[in-house]
Amino acid sequence: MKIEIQITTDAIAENAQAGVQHGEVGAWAEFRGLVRGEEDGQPIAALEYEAYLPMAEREMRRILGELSARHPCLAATIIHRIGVVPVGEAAIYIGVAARHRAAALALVAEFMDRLKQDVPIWKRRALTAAELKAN
Amino acid sequence: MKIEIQITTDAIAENAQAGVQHGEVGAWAEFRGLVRGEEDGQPIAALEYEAYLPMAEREMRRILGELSARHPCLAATIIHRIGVVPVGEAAIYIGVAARHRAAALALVAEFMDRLKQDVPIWKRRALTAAELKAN
Amino acid sequence: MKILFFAHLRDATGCAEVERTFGVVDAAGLWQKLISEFPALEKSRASVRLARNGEYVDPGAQFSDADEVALIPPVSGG
Amino acid sequence: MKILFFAHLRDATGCAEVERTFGVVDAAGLWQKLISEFPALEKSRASVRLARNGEYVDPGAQFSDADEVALIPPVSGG
Repeated sequence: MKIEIQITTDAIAENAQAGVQHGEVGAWAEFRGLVRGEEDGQPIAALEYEAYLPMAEREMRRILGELSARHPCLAATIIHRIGVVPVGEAAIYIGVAARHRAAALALVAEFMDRLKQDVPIWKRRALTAAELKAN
Repeated sequence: MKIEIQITTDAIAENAQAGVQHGEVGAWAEFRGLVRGEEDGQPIAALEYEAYLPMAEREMRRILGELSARHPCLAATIIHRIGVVPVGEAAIYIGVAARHRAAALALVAEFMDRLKQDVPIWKRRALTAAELKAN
Repeated sequence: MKILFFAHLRDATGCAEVERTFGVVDAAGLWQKLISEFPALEKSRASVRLARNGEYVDPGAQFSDADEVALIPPVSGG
Repeated sequence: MKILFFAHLRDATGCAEVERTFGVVDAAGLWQKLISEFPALEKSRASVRLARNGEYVDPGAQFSDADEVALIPPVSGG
């Protein structure tokens, strides 16, 4: 499986391509986790994320390797945004290309579960509108 | 849940938006089923799809209503292409926006299973490169 | 009654749609009439589901001449 | 040994990274030294996982002064 991982402070592009190969790919599953407008019941304007960078990337690669043994896929692109992510924007993107849909959908769902257990990335703090403006 | 369904002979746009509402949506899951370059072991250039149109749309709406009771989501967009769909292009698109990822991912996966059981749409025939050119 | 054929059933019957006057029939009665007219439908019967006015029917359903009836072979969308 | 703190552990210790010479220690020994220097870490101990050179360690792991050790509180990415 072709793997591309980015951990970046840039906004995640609207339609990152998962290295899709013409004719071989029958299924293309994508997921974006977006920052919601409230955290613990309080309105927020942004979340700030922090990562242990080399380990976060290594863990993601390890998890993808493990999962792709059970769910054979052709390509996976992961983008995790760090730093300040405004409400409505994506903090995480995963795009998976596979021959068949079951593998692609399972890889996306299980990767997200594992990300939230094992990958050293943290929501560091919530920013109010005033804090976001001042940022 | 806001539902939008299209059954169309047009190519499916690269990034159809699932009626995402700023701030409320925490999860956005998308799936595309693409035409692969072989069918029953033979190389093909396209597939031709046929639908029983009003019933296909009604069935999709019924399935989405049933599934969203178990997996609460905010919006779903379905586009199924019919007529001739060349290899590498999408025959089906589903985009689901939800507060939480589990509901969005489950709705996408279960909708695709149900589509392939119940929605009156058929792969009518495979076209070779020469047939596609003549089409 | 308008009767619609899809996918390979169009090849079996040679048409996409026929209009027939059958009165009120149940599924068995409908199949009997259709197969007597289109014998090639016989081998698809076990795999075909019936829809009436755009919805799959329950086993006990009745069909009347005002209905649009569709023969739905196994679907293969997506 | 380079020791990295993340998320709220940075607030607890007041720093992101320290360099210490502990010799060879196991997890219990490491925690003892860290808690004696940063008592606020005590209450996080049960929820924190240890990583050595960018990988989670097994319970029996040893840490030496050449290692980069990270204290990983419960993660919350995505």
